[in-house]
Amino acid sequence: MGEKKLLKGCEAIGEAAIQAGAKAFFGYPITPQSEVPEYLSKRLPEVGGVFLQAESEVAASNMLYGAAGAGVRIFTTTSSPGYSLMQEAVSYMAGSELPCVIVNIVRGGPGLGGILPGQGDYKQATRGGGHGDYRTPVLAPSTVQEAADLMIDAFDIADKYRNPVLVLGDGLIGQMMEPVEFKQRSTQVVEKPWATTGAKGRPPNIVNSLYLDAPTLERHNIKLKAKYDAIEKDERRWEEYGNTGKLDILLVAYGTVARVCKTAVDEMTKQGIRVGLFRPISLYPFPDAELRSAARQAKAILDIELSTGQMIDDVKAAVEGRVPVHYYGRVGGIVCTPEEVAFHAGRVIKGEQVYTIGEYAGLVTALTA
Amino acid sequence: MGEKKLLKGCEAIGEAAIQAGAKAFFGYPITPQSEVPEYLSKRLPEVGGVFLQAESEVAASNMLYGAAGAGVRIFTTTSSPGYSLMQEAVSYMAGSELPCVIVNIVRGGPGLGGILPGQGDYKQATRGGGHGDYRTPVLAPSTVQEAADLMIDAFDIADKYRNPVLVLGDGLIGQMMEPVEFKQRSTQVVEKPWATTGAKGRPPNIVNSLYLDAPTLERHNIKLKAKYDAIEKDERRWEEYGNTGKLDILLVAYGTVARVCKTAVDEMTKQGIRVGLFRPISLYPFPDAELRSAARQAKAILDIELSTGQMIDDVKAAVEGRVPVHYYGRVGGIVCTPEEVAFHAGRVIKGEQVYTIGEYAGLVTALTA
Amino acid sequence: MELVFKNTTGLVSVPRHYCPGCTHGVIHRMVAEVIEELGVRESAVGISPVGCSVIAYNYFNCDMQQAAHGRAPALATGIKRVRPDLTVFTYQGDGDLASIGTAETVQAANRGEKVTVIFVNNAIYGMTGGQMAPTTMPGQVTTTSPAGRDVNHCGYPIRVVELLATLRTPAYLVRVSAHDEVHLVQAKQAIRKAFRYQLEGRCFSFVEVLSICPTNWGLSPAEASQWLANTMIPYYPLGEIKTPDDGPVTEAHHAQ
Amino acid sequence: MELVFKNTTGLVSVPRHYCPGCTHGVIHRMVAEVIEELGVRESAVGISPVGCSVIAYNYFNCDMQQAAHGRAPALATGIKRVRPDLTVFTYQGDGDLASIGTAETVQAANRGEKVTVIFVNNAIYGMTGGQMAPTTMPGQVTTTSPAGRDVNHCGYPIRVVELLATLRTPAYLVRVSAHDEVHLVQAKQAIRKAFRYQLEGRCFSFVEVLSICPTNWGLSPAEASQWLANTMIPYYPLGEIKTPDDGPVTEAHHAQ
Amino acid sequence: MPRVLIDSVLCKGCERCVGACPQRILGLSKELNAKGYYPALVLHQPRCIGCCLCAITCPDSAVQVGLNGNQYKLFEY
Amino acid sequence: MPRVLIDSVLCKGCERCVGACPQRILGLSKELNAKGYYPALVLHQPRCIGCCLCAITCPDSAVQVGLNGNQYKLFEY
Amino acid sequence: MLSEVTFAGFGGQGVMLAGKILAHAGLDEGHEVVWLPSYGPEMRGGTAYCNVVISDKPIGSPIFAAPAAVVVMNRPSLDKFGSRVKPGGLLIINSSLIDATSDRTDIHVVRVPCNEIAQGFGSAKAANMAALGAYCGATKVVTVDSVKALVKETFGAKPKVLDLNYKTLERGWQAGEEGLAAAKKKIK
Amino acid sequence: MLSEVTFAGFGGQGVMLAGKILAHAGLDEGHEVVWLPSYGPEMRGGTAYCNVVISDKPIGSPIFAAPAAVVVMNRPSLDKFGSRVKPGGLLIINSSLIDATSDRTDIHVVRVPCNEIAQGFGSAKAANMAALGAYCGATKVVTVDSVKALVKETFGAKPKVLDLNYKTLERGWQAGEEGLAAAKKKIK
Ligand SMILES: Cc1ncc(C[n+]2csc(CCOP(=O)(O)OP(=O)(O)O)c2C)c(N)n1
Ligand SMILES: Cc1ncc(C[n+]2csc(CCOP(=O)(O)OP(=O)(O)O)c2C)c(N)n1
Ligand code: SF4
Ligand code: SF4
Ligand code: SF4
Ligand code: SF4
Ligand code: SF4
Ligand code: SF4
Ligand SMILES: [Mg+2]
Ligand SMILES: [Mg+2]
Repeated sequence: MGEKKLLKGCEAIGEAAIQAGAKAFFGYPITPQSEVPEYLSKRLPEVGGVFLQAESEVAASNMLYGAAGAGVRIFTTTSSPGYSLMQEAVSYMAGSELPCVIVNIVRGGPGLGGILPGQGDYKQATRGGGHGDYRTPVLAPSTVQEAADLMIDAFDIADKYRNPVLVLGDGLIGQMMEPVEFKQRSTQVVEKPWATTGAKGRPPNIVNSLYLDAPTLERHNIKLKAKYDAIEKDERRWEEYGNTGKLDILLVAYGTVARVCKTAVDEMTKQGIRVGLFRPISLYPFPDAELRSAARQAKAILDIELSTGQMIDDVKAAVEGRVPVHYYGRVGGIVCTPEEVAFHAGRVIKGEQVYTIGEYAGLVTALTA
Repeated sequence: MGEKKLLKGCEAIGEAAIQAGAKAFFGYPITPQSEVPEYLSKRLPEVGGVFLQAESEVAASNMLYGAAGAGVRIFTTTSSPGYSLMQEAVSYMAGSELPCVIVNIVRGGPGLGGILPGQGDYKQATRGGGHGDYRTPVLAPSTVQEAADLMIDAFDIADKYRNPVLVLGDGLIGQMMEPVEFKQRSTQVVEKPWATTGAKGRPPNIVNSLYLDAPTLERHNIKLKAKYDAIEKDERRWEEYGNTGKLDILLVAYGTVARVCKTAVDEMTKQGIRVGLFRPISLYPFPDAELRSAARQAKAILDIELSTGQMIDDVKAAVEGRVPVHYYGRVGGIVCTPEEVAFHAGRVIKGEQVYTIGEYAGLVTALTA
Repeated sequence: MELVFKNTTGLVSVPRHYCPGCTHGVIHRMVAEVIEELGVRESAVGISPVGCSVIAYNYFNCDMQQAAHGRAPALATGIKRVRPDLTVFTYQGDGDLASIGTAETVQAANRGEKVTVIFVNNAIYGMTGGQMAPTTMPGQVTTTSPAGRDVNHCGYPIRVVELLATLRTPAYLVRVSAHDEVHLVQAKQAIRKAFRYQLEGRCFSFVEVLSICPTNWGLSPAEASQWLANTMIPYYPLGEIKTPDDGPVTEAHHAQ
Repeated sequence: MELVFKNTTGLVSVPRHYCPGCTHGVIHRMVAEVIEELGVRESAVGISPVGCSVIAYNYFNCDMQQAAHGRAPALATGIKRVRPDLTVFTYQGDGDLASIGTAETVQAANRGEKVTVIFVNNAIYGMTGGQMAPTTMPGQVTTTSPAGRDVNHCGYPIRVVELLATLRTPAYLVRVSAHDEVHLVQAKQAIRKAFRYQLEGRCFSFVEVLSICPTNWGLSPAEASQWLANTMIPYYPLGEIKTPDDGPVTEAHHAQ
Repeated sequence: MPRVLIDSVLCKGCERCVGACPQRILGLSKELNAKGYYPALVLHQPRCIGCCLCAITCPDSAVQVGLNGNQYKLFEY
Repeated sequence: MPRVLIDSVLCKGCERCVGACPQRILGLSKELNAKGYYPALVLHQPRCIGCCLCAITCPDSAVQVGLNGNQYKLFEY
Repeated sequence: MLSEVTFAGFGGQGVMLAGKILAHAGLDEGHEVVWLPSYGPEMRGGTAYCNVVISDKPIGSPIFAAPAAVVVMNRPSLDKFGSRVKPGGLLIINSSLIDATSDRTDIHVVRVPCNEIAQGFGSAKAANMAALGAYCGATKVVTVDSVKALVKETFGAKPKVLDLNYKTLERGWQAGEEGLAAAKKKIK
Repeated sequence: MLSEVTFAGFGGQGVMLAGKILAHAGLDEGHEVVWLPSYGPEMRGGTAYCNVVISDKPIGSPIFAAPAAVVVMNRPSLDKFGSRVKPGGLLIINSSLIDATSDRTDIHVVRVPCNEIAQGFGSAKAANMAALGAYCGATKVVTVDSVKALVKETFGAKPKVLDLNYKTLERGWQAGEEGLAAAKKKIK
């Protein structure tokens, strides 16, 4: 405690969950997050916890349902295709109001895609890839330390709202080693009188998402909606970096890309450019009011993603057309460099059209040939 | 052909697929779409096709992958939880550029929810519930005849773009009987030189979504993005109903709710209210420019959904803040009535706050008690 | 007057929604009786499936979870692994357990989860209106096999107990029938034994109960019982197929 | 000079990415040789799994599809049902087939899909870096069983061929080994027979091939072969476990 | 003396008890109950041997069996 | 006379062929190939009996066997 | 709008079929029609119902808060739907199984002993035809010939059953016609 | 920024470990550090590499288009990374396995016979320590004591191996120091 250890993101995530009081891990190997189950298969038995490798992500997510329903802090980690297989269970957990934490170390997609970093699961994460009217808070760390911290927060948020919470990283966050400090944090111990722990001295508890009677289901949906409204009000997180006040350009990026942008901001500032970075930490709820106010004095926004443009819809909705929003991104596992970001930001400042990914990489020619 | 038959929506959907040249059906029973497999288990063998009940929606969607890869027109039908289980396969099919048609007869959610009509899967359908940067065109019929027509179009669109296409209905569309006419339609026969039909006289074909090399995957993603751009340009569909020109209010609704709204429009028009309905038929691509122009002369918009508000984001983005957008909806399987729509539209016109679902049903009190 | 057969407190006393004669109700009662008799109602967590028994959570008088279609054994695993002190059982239909839930069933059995699975095999998808199940009999007409199940088209019915019996992990695997009173007496013993094995922490226990679905079979309850006896039992032999005491569990093949 | 052993045209002649000594390569070659020998290369569609052999589509010189993890038998079903004239095979690892793909494997076998499954059992998840598989041996150290597989924690290795052999639907089920030259000669015959059964439209055919993973076992190829022979074969007996000619397929139990 | 108590509100008239009774002393009422079923009746209570098979076989927990005095335990349930 | 042809570019030096050869006439080169492996070599070609076991056992299709003249077929592969 | 009706009863009482025949008849006479069933598990044991709309314009909503007409075949259906009938609307009650009646004075209530009528011609199973007949007789939304043609299509293979259904339909028709006339007098 | 380096080589050549030790040493000396490996199947057979950044400010991107320094242990790594070194940067080549060299004149190229050094002390397996030593010797980004402490933590249990690694490290250090001095003269 208090000591800085050099840990891989995956290990830090596993350790943080233990620090947050997670009692067990059910999960399935997939690159680039297999180091989490590997770490925990050693570590959990040491602290009296349970490590169990599930037969699939479908099973793992339903084991989570069972364990969460039994009232313990529980989590799993996976990567993109694995998270797609969890959609039914996530919808069930949201419907049954079960708290749990799921980490998606996003890779390139769609399909089997690739294993390098990506941010193409943004919409799936923030809109709910499963069926029905539900939402899951999404936290996106951009350092290993923050991954550890947000893991602990994720458990608290999950318990507070009785809802699954998603932590969204990528291969860089998962594989990178950085110094991590586990501050002695009092994680809230939440009473769970609704949990299925045996009907001793009380009427039976039922964990369920089925409501065949329409008015009853409607009431349930309204209750869930009220919860999401509360989350949207109270759980926004963001960081501002670099210059504030009048800006030539405001960069908006999250997770891995935000790190890259910080270096770019430093470099550009040295060159006398008035540039800042707005980094959403909670992707749902999206800190839209905060972005709007940060953008007030910016001439333009450059949204940078490792996707063909998913968060940009939220950015545009946030600034309500008051500032022009440009987009630049790389995909397929390529992480843009600080130089690249500065180059494209420079074009925006000069009023030039931002290159599309394809143009920049000189790819369009190859494709149309 | 040409004759009008009274058919259940589910039967019409099955029959239309056959008319479109679908050779087989792989699917799994789930209310309220089980009549599709039931109908096809009789009908497909009659026309030399194959009906096979899969062991699950996971298997069904992957059977689709195999059959689509082999170059035949193929489809399945399911309902909300089943569609969640298909997310991995849909992402794979988008990644491997395989054409197929999937019908989701949406029910109440999240989780097991209920079996009555719902529209809570709008985001999942239009944003891609699976991982990675992909999209699927989504068509939403509001009559049985239209369900049949759109099924045929869906196959054409799928083949044209080599992409899965979604048809979104609900229990009402699926269970209702209406007269249907199967017009002799020349469905395009598309050559599929990429299909795995045996490497006879040509090099082997590979159906695949894995690209371990980042620049290659990036090129692939750019190619997919170009396809979605083309779809957004060319595949918008919508209907305008009722009055045009200066409007006191413009209703926006799709699918089942749009039918209800038509009746409401008729009633309100009788009462001298200048009211129109804008009905998106393609939910992705969303007909945003068309809605923007339809809304130009409207004082307000009322978005009506069987969800706590999902399409409304698209409506807002479309009108870009030029017209106030209000929302009203019912959930849990309750379908709002024409009277109810007229009542809430009336409040908007009078400048009164639209009731929330909860308020309207007198529910909020019950919940906070 | 003393009640020699009285309604178990293991069930909530509300009318159940099952069709007249449907043996789901009998099986509920037997499971609840065993839970009561073994004194574990207050430590029990049951898991209802998706199927006609989906709302079993309203009937069992103990804590209950409702699982996604086929995933009850995964839920059971999740619960039992974090709370080994609880008595965990699943209650599943044949579509749920033997079709969509194949992987969860096989793998939970193979891991030797210390839970009890009650498997209600009525050779059909009851709730959704009588579609073919993997357990549907050859020739049996269902709404998705209108000409009768054709074994050349989709194979023979799956015998789940026999399938699981090939796994080397110790288990209690038994098949009983709920179609008539005599078989019910045997069924009850099997269910009791299954829960006992769990309570002793011995092994995974699994009770397949052949059950009737008069509604979707299109037969009266009496005819349905006859059909079960004549058609299903010859194909699905009754009895204990495996007990944890079977064969010496040698450690011969340990690696390295 | 005539080549008495020459590289099959069933494989594309490019270097393969497998680790030195990994028997995936040998198994590829045998399958490709059989496809060539039976003259079906131009009607063949192979399906690669997710696992070390994921890019088998770059090696087999026939049409190929790449499946989601565990779903290859579903793809095979989709292809074969709409194009019965094609020769369809899957190539899958043990994590792929015996863990996440359990349901697809069991159900495709039970439906009697007329396809051939090549099941490469190396007792480990190779591609992802050596995690435990359902087929991992008791006591075997892996990255997710650092103290060795504990059968009390997660059960015994699954014997897939024996599991499938309980299904009544006719099938060809055989286990062979790729660890040395003598066993390879037998393996080749089994693979040939499996494809023949498919071509004759007889049944589902399934060849389990025991395979080495020197990298993740932490052994040299020679040591790995020894370990396979000494540890795996006693637990995974070789031979034909079931052929479609086994037992009379009576229609006794047809219902109604 | 055994006494069979049938709850005619819960009973769905499936006749499983009727078939199960070794004494053949159960039958159905001619009156519909509230749910629209003809519930089971004890036709000849005195011949009842208290075996409980009717109760065991009832899916709807509509049958209970009472006893005054002693009774041979006929089988282990 | 049989003749064993080893493709030293494809070979990964796994020594499976070395172990498989009943004549024990295969070994590894002392020179790394381009991929960084010590490829297999035929140490004593004349003793080769053309059994092809080396080729059969090679995972990387690095071995082919040629023949001048006739050869007893030793087994069915 | 020509007609907007809910048929409700136990599963097994044939309300779905009655509604379908009505919708078919409407289609055969050249109108727009929609038939919408209740579905899913609620059908098991509970009440089943269907809505039929016949119109000369494209049909908007087939769901009605207040239907113009309701035909109830059993008591739970009366309880559920009786109060919903639109003022001035029609409520047909199967008096064979329902002792209760509606105390509403703003609608036309017609009591028809459907089971008895059908039983009189041979089997109470045809009670749904009496109900269908009563509705059509009261409203004249379709002709008796159209309905008969469809009854023939449905039961044509079994002459005895066909006859039973024909006769029950006709008697129901008459009861509907007369009943509405009487009710109209009452309401005025 | 104190240091930004890529270590690259075959899987098995210990480049990951070399990078980790460097990062650890940076942390022990109170700096911010990041270690980022290449991962996944590309490691199998292909080249493995890791990036290490040591800085006095929070570290932005650990991915560099043009690293300030690269240490290559085999030929494919030289081919892949040699051209990317930032002008004015440092390229250390394991001359034991790489005959080729870089023809760039805008960077400092230092050739160190890593395998031979290690072999000289008992086993070529410790070649990564020669490389690590060379990099640290040339850049002085961390002290030899910090590195040695970590080498001890890693190999402490086996005194003979520890000794081998110590000695190899030191000789590499010296080679790095001298090599860079020589290279600087060349470049001027
Ligand atoms: C993912 C998913 N797929 C399908 C369904 C629809 N469904 C509900 S119950 C059921 C079958 C139940 O049959 P069985 O398990 O045999 O139970 P029974 O009703 O016969 O007792 C199905 C397919 C669902 N709810 N969820
Ligand atoms: C849905 C999903 N889950 C997990 C993975 C990660 N994954 C890739 S390969 C693999 C295991 C492969 O092991 P096996 O099937 O035994 O093949 P081998 O590599 O041993 O040949 C896993 C878990 C994935 N790609 N997709
Ligand atoms: S449908 Fe079948 S299984 Fe379901 S309650 Fe009715 S009889 Fe029982
Ligand atoms: S990791 Fe194992 S299975 Fe994969 S290629 Fe290497 S040796 Fe073969
Ligand atoms: S207790 Fe036995 S004898 Fe008496 S009524 Fe019941 S079944 Fe018949
Ligand atoms: S078994 Fe029960 S429900 Fe059936 S008739 Fe007898 S008492 Fe009634
Ligand atoms: S052919 Fe036979 S004898 Fe000749 S080298 Fe190969 S294995 Fe040895
Ligand atoms: S078996 Fe093949 S790869 Fe291995 S050493 Fe021999 S020739 Fe080389
Ligand atoms: Mg069933
Ligand atoms: Mg494996």
